[in-house]
Amino acid sequence: ACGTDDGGDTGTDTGTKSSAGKVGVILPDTKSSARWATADFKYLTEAFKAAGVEADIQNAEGDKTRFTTIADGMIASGVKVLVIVNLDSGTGKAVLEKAKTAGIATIDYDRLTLGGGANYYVSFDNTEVGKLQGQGLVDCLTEKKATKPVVSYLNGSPTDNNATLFKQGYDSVLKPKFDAGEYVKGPDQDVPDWDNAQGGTIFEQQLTSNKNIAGVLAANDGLGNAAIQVLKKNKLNGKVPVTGQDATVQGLQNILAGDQCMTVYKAIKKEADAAAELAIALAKQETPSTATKTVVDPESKAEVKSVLLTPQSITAANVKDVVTDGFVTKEELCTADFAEACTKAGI
Amino acid sequence: MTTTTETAGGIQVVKPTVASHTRDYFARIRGGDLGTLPAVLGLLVLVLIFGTARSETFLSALNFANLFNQSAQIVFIAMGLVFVLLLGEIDLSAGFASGVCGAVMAILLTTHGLPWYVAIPAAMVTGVVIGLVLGVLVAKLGIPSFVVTLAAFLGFQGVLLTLLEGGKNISITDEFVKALNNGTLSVRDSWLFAIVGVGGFAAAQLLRWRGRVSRNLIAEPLGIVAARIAGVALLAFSATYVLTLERAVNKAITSLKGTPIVVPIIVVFLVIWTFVLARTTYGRHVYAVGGNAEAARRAGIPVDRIRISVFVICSFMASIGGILVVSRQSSVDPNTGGSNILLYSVGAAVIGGTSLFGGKGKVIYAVIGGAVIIVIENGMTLLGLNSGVKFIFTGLVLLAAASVDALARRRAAATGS
Amino acid sequence: MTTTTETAGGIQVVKPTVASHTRDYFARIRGGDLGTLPAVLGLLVLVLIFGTARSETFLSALNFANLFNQSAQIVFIAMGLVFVLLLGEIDLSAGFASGVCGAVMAILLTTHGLPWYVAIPAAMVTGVVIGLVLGVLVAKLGIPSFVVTLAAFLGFQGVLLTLLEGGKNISITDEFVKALNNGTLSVRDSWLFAIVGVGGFAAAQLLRWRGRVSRNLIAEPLGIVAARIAGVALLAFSATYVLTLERAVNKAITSLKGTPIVVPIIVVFLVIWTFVLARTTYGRHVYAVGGNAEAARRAGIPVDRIRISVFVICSFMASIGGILVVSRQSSVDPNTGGSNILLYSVGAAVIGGTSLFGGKGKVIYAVIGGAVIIVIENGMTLLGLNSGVKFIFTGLVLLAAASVDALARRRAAATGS
Amino acid sequence: MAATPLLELRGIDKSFGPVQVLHDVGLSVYPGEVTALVGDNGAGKSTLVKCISGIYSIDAGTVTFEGREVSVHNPRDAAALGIEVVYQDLALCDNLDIVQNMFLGREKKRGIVLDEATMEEMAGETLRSLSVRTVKSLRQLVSSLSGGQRQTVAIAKAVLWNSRVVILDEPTAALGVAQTAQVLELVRRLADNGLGVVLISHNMNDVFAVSDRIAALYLGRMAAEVKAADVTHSQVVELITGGRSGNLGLPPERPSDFIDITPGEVKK
Amino acid sequence: MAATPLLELRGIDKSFGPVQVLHDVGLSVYPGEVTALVGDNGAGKSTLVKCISGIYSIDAGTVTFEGREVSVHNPRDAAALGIEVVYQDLALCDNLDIVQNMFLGREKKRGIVLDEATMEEMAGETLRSLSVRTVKSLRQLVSSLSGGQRQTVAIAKAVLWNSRVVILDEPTAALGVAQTAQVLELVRRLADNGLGVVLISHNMNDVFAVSDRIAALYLGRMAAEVKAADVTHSQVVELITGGRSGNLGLPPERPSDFIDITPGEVKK
Ligand SMILES: Nc1ncnc2c1ncn2[C@@H]1O[C@H](COP(=O)(O)OP(=O)(O)OP(=O)(O)O)[C@@H](O)[C@H]1O
Ligand SMILES: Nc1ncnc2c1ncn2[C@@H]1O[C@H](COP(=O)(O)OP(=O)(O)OP(=O)(O)O)[C@@H](O)[C@H]1O
Ligand SMILES: O[C@@H]1[C@@H](O)[C@H](O)OC[C@H]1O
Ligand SMILES: [Mg+2]
Ligand SMILES: [Mg+2]
Repeated sequence: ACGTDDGGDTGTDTGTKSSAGKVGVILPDTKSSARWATADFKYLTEAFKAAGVEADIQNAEGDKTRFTTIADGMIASGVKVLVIVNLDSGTGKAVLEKAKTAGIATIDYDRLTLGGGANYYVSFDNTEVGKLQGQGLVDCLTEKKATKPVVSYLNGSPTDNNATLFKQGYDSVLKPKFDAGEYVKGPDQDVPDWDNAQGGTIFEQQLTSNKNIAGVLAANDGLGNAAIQVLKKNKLNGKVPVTGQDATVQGLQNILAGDQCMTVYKAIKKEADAAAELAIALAKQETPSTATKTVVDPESKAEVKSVLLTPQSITAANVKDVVTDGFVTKEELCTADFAEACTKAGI
Repeated sequence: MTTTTETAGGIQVVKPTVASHTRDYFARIRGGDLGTLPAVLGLLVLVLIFGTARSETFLSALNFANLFNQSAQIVFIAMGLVFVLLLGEIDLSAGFASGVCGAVMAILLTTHGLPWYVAIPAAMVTGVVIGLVLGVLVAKLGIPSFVVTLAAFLGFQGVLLTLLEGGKNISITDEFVKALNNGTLSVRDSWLFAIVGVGGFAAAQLLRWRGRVSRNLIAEPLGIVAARIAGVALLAFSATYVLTLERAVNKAITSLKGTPIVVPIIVVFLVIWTFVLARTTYGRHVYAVGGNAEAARRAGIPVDRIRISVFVICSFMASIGGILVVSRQSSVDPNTGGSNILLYSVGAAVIGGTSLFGGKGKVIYAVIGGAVIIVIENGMTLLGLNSGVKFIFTGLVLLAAASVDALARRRAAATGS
Repeated sequence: MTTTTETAGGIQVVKPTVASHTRDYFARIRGGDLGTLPAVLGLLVLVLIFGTARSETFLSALNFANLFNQSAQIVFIAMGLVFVLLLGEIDLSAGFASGVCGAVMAILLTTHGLPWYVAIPAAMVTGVVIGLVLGVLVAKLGIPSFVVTLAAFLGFQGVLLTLLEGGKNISITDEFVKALNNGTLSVRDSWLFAIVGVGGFAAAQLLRWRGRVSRNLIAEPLGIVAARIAGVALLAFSATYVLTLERAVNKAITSLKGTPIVVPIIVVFLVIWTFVLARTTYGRHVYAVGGNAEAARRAGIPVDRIRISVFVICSFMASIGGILVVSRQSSVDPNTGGSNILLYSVGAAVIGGTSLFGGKGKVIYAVIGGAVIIVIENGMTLLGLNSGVKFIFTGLVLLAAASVDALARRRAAATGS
Repeated sequence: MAATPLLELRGIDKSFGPVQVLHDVGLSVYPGEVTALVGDNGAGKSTLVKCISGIYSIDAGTVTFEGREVSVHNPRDAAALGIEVVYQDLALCDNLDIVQNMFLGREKKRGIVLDEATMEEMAGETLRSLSVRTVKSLRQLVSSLSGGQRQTVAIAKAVLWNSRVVILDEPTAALGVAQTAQVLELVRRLADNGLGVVLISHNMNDVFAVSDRIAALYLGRMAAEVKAADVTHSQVVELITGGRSGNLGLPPERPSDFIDITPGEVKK
Repeated sequence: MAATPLLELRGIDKSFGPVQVLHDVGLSVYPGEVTALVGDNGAGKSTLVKCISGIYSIDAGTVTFEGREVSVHNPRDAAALGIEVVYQDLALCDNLDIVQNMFLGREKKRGIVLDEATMEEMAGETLRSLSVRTVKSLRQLVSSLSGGQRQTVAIAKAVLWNSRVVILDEPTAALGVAQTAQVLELVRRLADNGLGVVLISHNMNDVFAVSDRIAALYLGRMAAEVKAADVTHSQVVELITGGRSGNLGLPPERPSDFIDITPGEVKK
């Protein structure tokens, strides 16, 4: 089972020496989402390899001290471009400053470092992700013709800035409904570290204290699955819509089984390719042309040149898009249990 | 006035009566020899607090049943840790070991499509092998267990990530495995289990009592034995009564009643390990090594082998904890067994009354301590506080529960025993 | 043949010579009395491994300097933990305590715009107060420190979240604070510091030696004292030499040389606490309580007060660790002091040679153990492995470093001392 | 000798949980005298000592020191009164060396710095006076000392201070011939200097050699307090093993809560 | 008596780090005889015992058991040979009760279950034979026992088994008068049953009362091994304190590595 896949290989120094300098990439963790280790790592590695640029891609395992230590090491080993996904803006900023004094170009990947002043920013719009989740839940509830449904929140980690942004997004869709009395606001709790097991217990307690919960806004697929298991125990799966994010195999399977209402697919390959393209240009000391948009850093009010990609809402109707995109393969998704559902979904 | 009786080799002693026995019991309590009493008291206080704050939900049959499923992983890891702690050692890796074993099971079930009767034993064997390696490093190489298991804590985290190909979640669909920590016994089986359990307990108690009386050894008065059996019966039957009430969230959709399947699983292991510690040579030797390793060595006890064995038991129990948590989540992820699982498990054992310095502890302590921890988690979550406040409250409530214990035990120190 | 000398109250002993002293030293080593030697050996092995694998980067002046900044938090928490461990207690909350203190400083600096000379002392006071509360709960209420500090571990996590209003992070801009764990001394000051440091060490050693000789007490031969001073001087001066080399990545943009400011900070605390433990009544009593609390109590030592004090020292040192990590990250967030910080810090103390059972340990052990941990972290990240493999390797390397120690000490057991 | 006792216990009761170990025990210690406290194994001698020195709290009874009723809650209180004890379970810190143990709790200082040199000198002198011949170094850890050496350190530790009452619980149990003689001489010398000395011993020769008074405990009860000159060897042994000897000792009828657990004797 | 010793040590050396504690020590233990091992505090008696029982490894020398050279690496090996030891530092498990301690490592079982009843009976009988009068219950934890009671438990533990050699390191140090008599009687009885017995004691009366041979250690060297009948009390005391007595003992010229650390004596 151990990965002979790309993701599982040791030695990530890719590519042969070329005129381009070395690129360092720091990913945040493996706990918040499977994407960092399975998708981002893979696509970035491939992109740099294809371009023949040497890249050092590491994961900080959610540890800010280690995040800084990795940055120190990359700077010491002479990278020309540093790409980071910050764990929080504070450490991110410290690292960006250090890189800047060492004359290294910087790119914020996926998460914007507030006040950090990176040269470029590549991401999906995280508030938009939240909006899609909120809207997806509304659609499912409408489809179920729910009247005055109680909606509970299973938010992401209180220490993850993205979780805050996601919440802003879905709140912007759902709060008006609560205020209008169309929906009833149920329990609203954070899940420390995005921990799925804890998420399960928290949701079980939400359900115990509010038996009428009719919709669950779960911040990602892992938490969604945790909620679904509790619903299953109470035979409520499929009856209570649950959201998700990341289009993981688990999430997509839950959608195929009818237990999950939707997930948000972030075409990570595009994000990774865009970041790699930018980084390679910078490493070759060229001026990149892809960053056409700008984002205003809310803290420093500075404009950061950006590549912004749009996330896509996935429901049973368009699961196949994810497969077509190559993000998950048919083999991993359509195992024996799901073969029938796959065919039905046209995969 | 008092009746003496000759026993064991002619040492004369007073024959205890129910009255004298009760008197002695309270004298012991006053003297500070409290056993699990303080932890049980702490538990009662907690139930009172949460029961008042959230009476309809916290005290509902549904929530009562949930407690067992929620506590399974911690209780199993804590039961195993009791053995390690009895030797004054520590196993920081037990949490992630349970994750690794759970992942092994999930991978065999899902990726390799093997049946549960292959996957579950494989997970257990993984636990045993892990324990063997840890134990050998500690006992034979003499590296402090804190360091060995810290290294293992890191290493297993990596193994788990690697098994999950960098961070995927693996879902399981096997109904047998899913039932382990989600399913319930039928109402009939629930009562059967309670009756057999209580009957077994009564038989064991009475046989032991008769054995001592017939050998003319000091035995507890029969009244005390009977009272104890009655207490256990009351507890078991009233719990079974509550658990066999209808507790479905939406009674229109489904019916949910019966003792959670995980209850007999916990009880079986509790009984086995209690028996092993109290009634076998091996258990005796574990206490001896924990109390005074040098004395044990001089008595010819194979100290190294005992040391290795407790790590094996600990990792084995962690593997069962892992199987149960994967069952509950129907999936495994890189954080399974991480977060606070380990600290909570050690905390459970310690709150129950196990000493971190070795030599003192029982398996039941882990169950009671685990109950304290889970009741706090469960109750706090029902209150629906925001994260920061919840953490603070959890800390305070834990402290409160522990102070009941500490204050009760303080008398012990004062009277010098 | 041998010259005897009368000393202290007329007990006659052999006057040691350089030769006999060296002979005894090796006999002690063979006998297993190794002090920090194994940890230092482990460190050398690590440097060798990483130095070979990544010679240009790992052995660069820049990386050498980085090591100090990277280790600051762990080393400070570990130094404080040594005191708690000396009593056989534990402080699981030290990591988050450092986070809370760091947050207090950051909030005062940023949110309230106060100057550093208010914010830093406030953080330290916060540490002291935290320690006081923990200590009183342990010593006066008698709750096991594992439970108290587990509760605090949870509670402080909540306090940190609440201070940071549910998950914000607070950046600091104060240049003084940022310099603490980012800045360097000028080249002149670097040398000055080295010279004053070595001079002070030499003076202390020689004064002590003269004191004993003049009282006609057994003293080490002067040659040994001189050798020790020379060793320290060599170490200090060569380190200073490397640290004053130009190490800027891009020399065109900036220049970077000089001893990191954090080095004198570490050295000052190391010296102070070493002095306190070795040369004051208080230190003596800490060892006594850790070695045999009952004996200490019978000797009239205020055991409770000592117990409280070590928690105060521990949390105080954690507060400095917190200040330094906030300085390094220029920000504080809800996870500052979380993750593996605590386990690593305890690991540092234990790897250095501190016993978890109390009575044995020195502050320098924390520094050496901290160096082991950080060299592993630093070296592993330079290897650029992926997460899973990196965790596994980190565990293995930690184990390897610890086995050097264990194998060296094993002789001790064999010869029975 | 002196009319008023330096230390006087009255009606001391002490239980551990359900087990009562001391029943209404009284004891008087006079200045300038050696009082021998004798009794069978498990009679309660060490428990009584620990009650005096504040290690155990007493359940009932009074302690009078120089005529004043005092309450001793911990060993510090006892030390403050000038009561110094050598415990049977020596209670040394194994992780400290000989000098460190001897000065534990009363370290000599110069400013805030420990004055190791002075302590080492004083420790050496005291040990020499106790005929210690075999310690290799005053800086040896007590964990590596022989049984007798440990006992000597414990004794030396207690006599270094100017105290009013010294209590020694079987101080010579592990000592060699010469060392035993020295300690007995020391005991006598302490009394001659006006201190009140309590000596617990199972060795009747030693008891009669140095003591002025003998107090015999029997199953947790004070059987008799007598002048050493007034009794014989065998009378004391009878008091120890049977609680009475002729008209000395406990009354023949046993108290109602008295349980004889002597093995193999007559059963009721 | 018997011509071949049951247990024989030759040329035993033992150092702790730089400190050599035993120098070329020899000792013979004959079946049916009590060999008294005497010596000053710190002479090395307990160290020698621990070398025999495999607690310490020896640096040089041989151990012969029934004429066969054996190597004893740990206490299990010693027990397998039939060597049973009562250590001076009693080494009991404080967290276990009296019965549990007495049967530690050799529990009686029925099937896989401990046979508590049988063990309790046997423990009671053994204790009774040792004049134990004051233990409240055989299920009392040994941590709550008095010094003498603990020592009795340790002795009882060692004599429960059928062994060939019994070594007792100061077994009566903490015992009362009656108990001491019982233990000495036991020692004699063991020897009369054909066992080899080694008794360490500082009490010359006890030594002469029961022993057939006397071996005197002086500063880690075997000063003399003699028949008890051939020497007097005072000769033995001289051997203990000075290493020689008349033509017995160590030669007057001291070995070159010999350092006299006797306090206050002549300095070179
Ligand atoms: N903590 C305790 N709990 C229960 N019983 C105890 C405790 N401490 C002592 N005892 C019992 O109290 C009795 C008296 O013990 P103590 O140590 O005072 O005897 P002693 O006279 O000093 O005997 P010895 O001569 O053997 O030293 C003993 O029977 C002992 O078992
Ligand atoms: N682990 C050790 N390290 C260093 N020295 C030791 C160690 N163990 C014992 N010694 C020394 O060895 C010598 C012999 O000790 P041992 O315990 O054998 O004496 P002993 O003859 O039994 O004395 P006693 O009559 O006091 O019991 C003593 O001087 C002691 O200090
Ligand atoms: O994709 C999500 C990522 O953006 C967030 O930071 O962590 C959780 C993930 O699910
Ligand atoms: Mg006593
Ligand atoms: Mg000895």
